[in-house]
Amino acid sequence: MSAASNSTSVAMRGPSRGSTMATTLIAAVLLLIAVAAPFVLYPVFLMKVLCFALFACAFNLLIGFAGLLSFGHAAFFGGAAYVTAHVVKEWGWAPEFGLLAATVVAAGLGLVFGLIAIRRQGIYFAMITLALSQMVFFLALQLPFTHGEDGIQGVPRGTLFGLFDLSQPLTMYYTVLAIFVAGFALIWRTVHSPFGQVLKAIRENEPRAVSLGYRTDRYKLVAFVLSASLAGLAGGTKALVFQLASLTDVTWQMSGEVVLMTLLGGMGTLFGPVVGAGLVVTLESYLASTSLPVPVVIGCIFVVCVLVFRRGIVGELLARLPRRGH
Amino acid sequence: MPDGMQTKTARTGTAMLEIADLHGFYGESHVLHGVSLEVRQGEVVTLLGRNGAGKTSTMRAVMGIMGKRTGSIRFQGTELIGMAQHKIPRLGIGYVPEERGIFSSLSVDENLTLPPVVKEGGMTVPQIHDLFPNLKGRGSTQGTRLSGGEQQMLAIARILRTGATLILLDEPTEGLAPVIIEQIGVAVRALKARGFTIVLVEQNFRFAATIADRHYVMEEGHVVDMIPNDQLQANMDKLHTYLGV
Amino acid sequence: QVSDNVIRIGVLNDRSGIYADLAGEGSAVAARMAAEEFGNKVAGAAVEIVVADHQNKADIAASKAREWVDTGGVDAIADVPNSAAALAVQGITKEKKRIFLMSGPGATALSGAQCSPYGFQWTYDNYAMAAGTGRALYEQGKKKWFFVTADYAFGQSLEEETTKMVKSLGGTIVGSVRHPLGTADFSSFLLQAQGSGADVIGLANAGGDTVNAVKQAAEFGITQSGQSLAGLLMFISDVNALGLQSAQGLMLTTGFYWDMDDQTRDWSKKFEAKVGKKPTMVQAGVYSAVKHYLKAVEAAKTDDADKVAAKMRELPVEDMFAKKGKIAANGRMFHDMYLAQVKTPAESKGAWDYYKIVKTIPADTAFMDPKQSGCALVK
Amino acid sequence: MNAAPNDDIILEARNLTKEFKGFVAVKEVNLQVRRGTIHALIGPNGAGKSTVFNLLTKFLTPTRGQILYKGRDITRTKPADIALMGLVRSFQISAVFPHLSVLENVRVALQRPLGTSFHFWKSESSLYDLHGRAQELIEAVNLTPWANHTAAELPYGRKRALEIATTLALDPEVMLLDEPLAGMGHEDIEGTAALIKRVAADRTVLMVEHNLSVVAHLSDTITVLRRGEILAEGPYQVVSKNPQVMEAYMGTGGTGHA
Amino acid sequence: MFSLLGVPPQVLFGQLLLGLINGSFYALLSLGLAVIFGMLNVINFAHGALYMVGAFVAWLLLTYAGVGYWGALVVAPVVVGLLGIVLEKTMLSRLYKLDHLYGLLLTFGLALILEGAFRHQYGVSGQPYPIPAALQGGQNLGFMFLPNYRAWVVVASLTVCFGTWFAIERTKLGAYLRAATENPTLVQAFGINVPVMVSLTYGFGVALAGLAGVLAAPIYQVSPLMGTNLIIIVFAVVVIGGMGSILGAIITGLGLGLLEGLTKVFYPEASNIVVFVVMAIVLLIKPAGLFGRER
Ligand SMILES: Nc1ncnc2c1ncn2[C@@H]1O[C@H](COP(=O)(O)OP(=O)(O)OP(=O)(O)O)[C@@H](O)[C@H]1O
Ligand SMILES: Nc1ncnc2c1ncn2[C@@H]1O[C@H](COP(=O)(O)OP(=O)(O)OP(=O)(O)O)[C@@H](O)[C@H]1O
Ligand SMILES: [Mg+2]
Ligand SMILES: [Mg+2]
Repeated sequence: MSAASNSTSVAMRGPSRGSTMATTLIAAVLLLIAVAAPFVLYPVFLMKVLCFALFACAFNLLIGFAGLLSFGHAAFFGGAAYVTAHVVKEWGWAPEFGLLAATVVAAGLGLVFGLIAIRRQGIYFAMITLALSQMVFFLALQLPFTHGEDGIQGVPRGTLFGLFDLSQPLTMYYTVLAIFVAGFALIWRTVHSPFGQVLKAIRENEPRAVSLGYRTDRYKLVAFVLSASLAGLAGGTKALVFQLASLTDVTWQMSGEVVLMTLLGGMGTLFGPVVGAGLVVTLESYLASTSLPVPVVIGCIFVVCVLVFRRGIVGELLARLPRRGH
Repeated sequence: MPDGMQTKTARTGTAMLEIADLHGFYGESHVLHGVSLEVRQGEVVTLLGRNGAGKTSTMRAVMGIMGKRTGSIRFQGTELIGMAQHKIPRLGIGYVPEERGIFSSLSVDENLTLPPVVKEGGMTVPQIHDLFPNLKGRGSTQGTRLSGGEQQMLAIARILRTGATLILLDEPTEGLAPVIIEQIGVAVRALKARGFTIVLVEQNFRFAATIADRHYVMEEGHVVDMIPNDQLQANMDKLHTYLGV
Repeated sequence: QVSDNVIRIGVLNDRSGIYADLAGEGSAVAARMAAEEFGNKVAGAAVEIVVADHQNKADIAASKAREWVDTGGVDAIADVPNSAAALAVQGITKEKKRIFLMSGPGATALSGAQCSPYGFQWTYDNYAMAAGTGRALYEQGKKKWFFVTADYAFGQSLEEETTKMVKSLGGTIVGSVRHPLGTADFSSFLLQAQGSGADVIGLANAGGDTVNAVKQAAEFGITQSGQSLAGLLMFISDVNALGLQSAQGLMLTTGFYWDMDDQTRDWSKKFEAKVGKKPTMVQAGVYSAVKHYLKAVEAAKTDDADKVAAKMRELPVEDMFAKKGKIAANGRMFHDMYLAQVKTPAESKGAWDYYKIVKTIPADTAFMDPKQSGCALVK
Repeated sequence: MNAAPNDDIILEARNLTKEFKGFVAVKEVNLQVRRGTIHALIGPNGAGKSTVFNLLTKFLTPTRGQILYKGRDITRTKPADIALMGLVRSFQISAVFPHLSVLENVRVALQRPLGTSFHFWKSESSLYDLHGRAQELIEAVNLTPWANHTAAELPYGRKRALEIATTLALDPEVMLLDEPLAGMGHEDIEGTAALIKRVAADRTVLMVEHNLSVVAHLSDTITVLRRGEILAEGPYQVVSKNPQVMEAYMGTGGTGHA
Repeated sequence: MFSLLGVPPQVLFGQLLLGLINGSFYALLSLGLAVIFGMLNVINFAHGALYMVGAFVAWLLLTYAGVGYWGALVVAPVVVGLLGIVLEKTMLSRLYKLDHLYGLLLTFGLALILEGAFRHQYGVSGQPYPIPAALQGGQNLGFMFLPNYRAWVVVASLTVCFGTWFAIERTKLGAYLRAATENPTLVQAFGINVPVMVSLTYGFGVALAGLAGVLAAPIYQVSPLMGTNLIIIVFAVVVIGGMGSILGAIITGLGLGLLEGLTKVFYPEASNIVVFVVMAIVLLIKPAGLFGRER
């Protein structure tokens, strides 16, 4: 039993019910800011942040609420980007179907990964997902349709539902925002659903959940597939935004990056991954024009987070807020 | 009772363990509030008290495996507070933790021989097998595959091997069948006869009464009473109130 | 006539990853050297060089390029090794009408199917490296080839181009083996190559893969046994990394070598003083491309991309990098390439004395005929 | 023992045997638990009680033999599934969900029969209907003042109580308790024993326990195991007089638990 | 001449031999990883980076101190081991009480830093490292040319592997280490200086990586990226062997080297994937790995 409780302590408690109101309020304010943002900030940058934020949120669903660290989420993100890019560019599908295809393929991939990996926990799970995603990487590299290191380029953004011309930056932006909000809402709902409750229980004490009659593997599998699908949706969206799909997004370094985003923002908090993604993307684009070696800086942040800052930014903030309830 | 145990030169009467005004903390929480007690060479002393009274914490404080400690713990005159953790057992103190601490990645034999011998005069493996026949022939079984009671026996046995002169036993009878409890009682008396000094935490004071010289009663992190065993009957009512029976 | 009165050139490349040695900071230095030759001023406007690290990620390259164009007032983007990144930038510069001076990327699509009126592929391309080497070696009498190919689009196309060339000349391919990207141990493949009886083992891979393959070929005594090793995409930085002991005898094609004439030696010395290494062809190419671009701006007296691009095509390229170079309709800059053989340690007279130039490959045979490139700009 | 009418037997083991690499921990055990009784399993250490218990709750697979629950063969059924059939176990070490509140702990068990446990699109508020029942259960184990505390904050004895409440939430027909009193202080033992007695009123309980006085007080039938085999079976008064049992288990008396 | 699936037997022997050589690298690296995992419960993501550091230390010694291969073979592992001890003392040791995942994340960060720093300092193309004079040349085995250096690598790494296995499985040391992983406080209470022991173990584990780095230097380029991809394969090896199993790591390392060698002959495109495929299959059949114990 000590092993079970060990492997769960990574995940932190979500906000208590008492703070749900506050969360709603914060969400509304953030949404307003997001709507106004493209008039102040560079839309492509914002879209990138949103894509990664959704990716990180999807990842967080797994680590933060099911206690499973996947070190292979890049496979879903990057794999789905290829799918969208391919069906939209080569088969001429409409963008909404491109995204749907990405989500479905990622879900399928998630199911396969899940069936293999879900039987182990903790680091075992992390290593297995890592190895499996590495397999996807080699496939992406070697299959002809991905065009090797060139990637799939010049993906047309197309017209959403035949109505919205996505080549307009603002239209694209609001589409991405809508996708993000929908994805985020789904995660929120999941976390606060009957399913989410069982998930938390499993994270807390798996043998006990079994003895209560829950087939825990299935719950974990559903969570995994859900997380993979949303990661896929994020990847597909990114392919549309940048009009390309490339190997970068399937490398294991990308899996590491999403861990960093989540860790930095705060695992197991709803907004943490969003903040983390925003910070990491900003940092990367800032570092691009300096002479600092990017990996070293990222590595240092990792180390600092793990050593002294485990709750992440949002987690720290929540912990400092006066505790209410009880 | 096992034979062949070397007789120690028992100088009953000198102070073996002296604890004075011991305070102990787990992180922020202050759990020991000035424990003071004394154990003389060759004595068997029990710590009684309700759940959470601080019995285990006192033992952990002696072993140095507790966050912060203040006050004084002297073993044969040597101050233990401030001493490196791994040096304390080497002075000749053996500890049997309440959760038994059998290692699942080790076989029974490996568990048995794990603690280094710190003094001469410890029991040999055959003597241990005589004392706890359940352990015989199970040497290659994975430690935690033993039944709960067998694990308890193993936990005690491995300390007897080390030759430690002061043995701290935390709830040695928990989860044991009455016959085995009796057997442990016999073993404790035998150890005492050989000059070992024993401190034990017990919930089961009927058992404690059969082996101990004195009883310290703890409540909320300090010692509230000391009852010599021969006065136990007379103090039964008091004890019942302490223990909430 | 120059927008915001500054000519801003963005050097966008890999500054920390696998292309950092062949491009990286050296490319930025080369661009600055070019600007300095104009006193950092053309057509009355100041010339400014900005740099960024695309970290080998196409999306970072794309967003940086967009940001530069949209908010940074950048008129031209230079270098961009890594063809995924370059293709992404090509799309943006085409849409936003900015000059793109490619020295780093080798994908032929950049002056082929994905060509742009504003995109100029300057230094080399995979066709030139592959077909050029194939032809040159054939002419040296090496007719039987075996390929060790990195198993992805890039490696396959190198193999394909070389094969086409060798076959068209009458040579034969005796075998090939595909290895995954990032293979550390090549002994197994080399053994197969050794057993094949080929004259040349063509390494259709790049970077670390090529370096490891060459190194292990030396270990297994392949070159000593009479077979030639040809690196289909190798840079002087790779040879430097290998050391002559391992690299000796290797054949490769290059667009530039520092020790060709006084001009190259002179420029390379200046470069080395700043960077601490001799320039690679990519870095020298950045210098040449930026210089030509500035010349065109000076001549056109504007930074308007259409006019500058027209001027660039009109003016001959004439500098220490390219003699009598000219730009074809597809954006390919035609200049002579060279077949080089790596010297033995005994032949080498000192640091960076690495190549024997075996043969000059004339510009028109070195590069693909623009008509066959698939570029829509070629009528 | 006389063969009882069949529908009276809710849980039955036939010739149950478990071997561990040549070591026979449980040998040909035939055990019948009658509906509505409290059945205790005692025996010296290493007798095989926990192993029998784990076999019955499917956390181990028998080497040979058969387990019948309400006449159905459940020898190969998965642990989660037997819980669904109404056979629920507790753990020797307290098993709560430490970071959920007491209420949520109980609710997790209550929500299972709703059949919405996979519904990730449904609101948590769909579970609020269960609060009434949860409060009742919490009340039943005297945890009402703690209802909104996280389980980790509870003292040991309360955790055991919570565990029992959670188990009861499933409304099991048979409860299997593994040393439910181990490690408890005197003050908690009595309370918990009373609680077991209370909840056993309309269900069947099978427990492993060393605390003889509690066993004597609670159980209708006692099975004594020794070296993997059944040594004796019957009510306490009978079993405790059995000389073999005295020799193997109770000893000469006097030092047993209070 | 008869042949096997179109491959003459001589060639096959050659390839198997090469596979064994590669396998011995995998074995050495996964052994270090398994020691660290088995004893500390830390997945040492920095293992690949420390392997690289080992190779670099050898190169630096040669270039700046004139210390040759044989000296480096001793000095580099010691340097890497000391570096490991410092990392363990200052960082890893704070994480043991937490979830094991934090160890993985910390070492992931460390790997990024180490690789990034070397990349920044020395570029990515790598540095040449010559084969020591005594081991140059090779033997013609008839079916293949076996460079002396490769033969040496096999002998050296197998010796180290089995020596380590013996020391850990057959001596008291292993029991201490395993016990300390489970319950360090208690082992400490038996009078064993656990923190020092743990530091030394980590130091030893990474010293093995450093040693592998020195052995690799003359074959592969001494490059900051040399450990990056290798480490993932080694992870897979350790998972297949059963995490924490010392013997499992050694045997699986060798076995997969052979398997990979065969794949390179029959279906080279898949030679990088084959390890992962095997992993997936093994996990489906035996979730704890071939030699692993279910925990
Ligand atoms: N690791 C810990 N961290 C924080 N508090 C602790 C820790 N261990 C024990 N405590 C607290 O210290 C107090 C004394 O506990 P201790 O274990 O010494 O009691 P005890 O008398 O041995 O009780 P028991 O009979 O249950 O074993 C209790 O209030 C307990 O909750
Ligand atoms: N997985 C296993 N491998 C080997 N032996 C085992 C295993 N599990 C149990 N045993 C052995 O089977 C016997 C019965 O063990 P069990 O745990 O059932 O005893 P128990 O009656 O519960 O004893 P206790 O009262 O001490 O808990 C013991 O001798 C034990 O060592
Ligand atoms: Mg205690
Ligand atoms: Mg038991």
